[in-house]
Amino acid sequence: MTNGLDVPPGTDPLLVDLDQFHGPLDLLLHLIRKQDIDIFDIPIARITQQFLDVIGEMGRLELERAGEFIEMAATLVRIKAQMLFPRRDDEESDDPRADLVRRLLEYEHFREVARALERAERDRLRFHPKGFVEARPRPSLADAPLETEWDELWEAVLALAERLDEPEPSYQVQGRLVRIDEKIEQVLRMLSEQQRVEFAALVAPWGTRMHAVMSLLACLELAKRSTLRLRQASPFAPLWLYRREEEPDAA
Amino acid sequence: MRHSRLIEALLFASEAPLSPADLARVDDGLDEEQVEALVAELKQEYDDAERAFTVFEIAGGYQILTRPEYAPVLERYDTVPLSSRLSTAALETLAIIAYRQPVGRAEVEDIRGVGAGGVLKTLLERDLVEVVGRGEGLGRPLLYGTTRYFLEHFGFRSLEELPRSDELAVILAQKQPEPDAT
Amino acid sequence: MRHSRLIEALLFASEAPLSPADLARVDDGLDEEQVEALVAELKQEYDDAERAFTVFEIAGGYQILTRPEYAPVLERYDTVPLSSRLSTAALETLAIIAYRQPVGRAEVEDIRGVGAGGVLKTLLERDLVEVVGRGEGLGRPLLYGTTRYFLEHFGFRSLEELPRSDELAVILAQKQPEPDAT
Repeated sequence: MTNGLDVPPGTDPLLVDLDQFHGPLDLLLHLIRKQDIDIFDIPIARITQQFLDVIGEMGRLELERAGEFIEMAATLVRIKAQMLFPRRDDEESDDPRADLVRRLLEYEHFREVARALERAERDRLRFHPKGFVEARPRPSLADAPLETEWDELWEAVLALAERLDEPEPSYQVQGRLVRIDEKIEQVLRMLSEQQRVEFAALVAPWGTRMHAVMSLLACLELAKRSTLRLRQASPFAPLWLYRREEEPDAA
Repeated sequence: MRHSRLIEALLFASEAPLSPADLARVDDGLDEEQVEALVAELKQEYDDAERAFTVFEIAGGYQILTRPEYAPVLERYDTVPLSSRLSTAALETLAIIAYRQPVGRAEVEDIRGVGAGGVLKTLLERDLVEVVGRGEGLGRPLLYGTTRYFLEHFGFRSLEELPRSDELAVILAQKQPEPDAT
Repeated sequence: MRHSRLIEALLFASEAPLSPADLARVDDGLDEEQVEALVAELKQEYDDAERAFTVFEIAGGYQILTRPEYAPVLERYDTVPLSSRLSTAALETLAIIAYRQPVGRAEVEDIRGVGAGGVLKTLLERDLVEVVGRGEGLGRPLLYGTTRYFLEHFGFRSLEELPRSDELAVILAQKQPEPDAT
């Protein structure tokens, strides 16, 4: 065998029709999975050579697609070069293959999802809608502007409060456990909508000490993960949370 | 599969009327006369059950269509402006979500004492509420909160500005009923 | 006219699923909960009579469709319209948009490792995805999300029904910021 692969004839992973691949990641995954290679320990020299061999055959590919494959080839060659430098044992995270592995796994996952969608589509097509329908405009709520005003909603709130009025109403929020991951989600959500959020705004809807404490813990956790930055101009001044990438002086 | 149901499926899913000859092709054991009898039977079933649709003979073939008396309703429906006001059910559900977010459907239903599926869909479609996370427990229920559009529409800058008063204590304090409490 | 028959007429004459809110518009005296009960009743009638079609819940609404066991027969008739199926490139792109929405073209291209312009155009034209906003950063890129028709096409009741797998948790977790290694 010219390519030096120890696979039986007839299953040569290089005997592929490039047109059946939906991009360089698809092709790489094919080479890895067909040869039962451990994706976390890719023999990068061998895979690079195989990849180059395959795209060497791709004269008939149109230019745009060729570019995508060549870009991946360049990445592989660069990783291969980096692998030649000795690494210190304690630097696991510096494996030059790490990013490629992440991309491959991510792509493989979505390829699986796409297959599941394909099955769902096939199943759905077994249900047939009415063949003949007269043309009718499709109604949609989005076409009607919402006219409900706040006082209507407020009335509903008050009516609800009255209806729920128990003999011994409790004037404290109680019973509901406050979880730090809920708070983290809340902070992330608010920061996805606004560039900065005042800490007080996080706590205000609930206004209890437990919520305040858990919100603060959530912020500290996110600050540690470098997702946000906390800023307070002076002690007792309002505390602001900034989305990390929005920080003007961030590197 | 019963012949009559094969014919029903074909009449329903076809975009054009089907002649007795077309329909008879569905099974070797069928001839046109049998098809005509089966179609008549189908029509009788629709008429007996007072379905809103029935079988019509059009251009030498059969087709299932809504009865003519529904035409004005269907036409009016297309021109009726969509309701631009929230129903009472929607208002109450929105109130609970606004003040208790993040909150799951089960909790909303417990408070109102009725199902909230349809109302939640309307509020989601209206972009007044959104899924903000998943709760703990069986099936990790979706948790709902109000949207930025909710604040915009009702003129608040943040949830903080929602009015609060002693009367609301109950809404705010209502404990989530324990699943095992009887 | 009975409410149940008005709803039947609407469902029968509609080419897309109708939500409880859509259906409730047909009569002032109807609310969404009543609509849901009436639709359930209608479905029961179809099931009891073993009709070839029944009411299905799809994309947040209801639609009358033939039962799947009739598909092989229906597909033999050229009067029954056939929907075309999506290409692998389109399915992969949709998979990414469905899970990552709102998501920009650059992220889609990064994950698939190929250009997404042509596929996105097709998906937009077929009303499977839509522009849902603009991202931060250079050029404020367009962000895409799936449409209600996306749910219809795949027969999902809501996005919650998207296929899930154990790996998904891993992949989604990676989108979160990495915790400090220290």
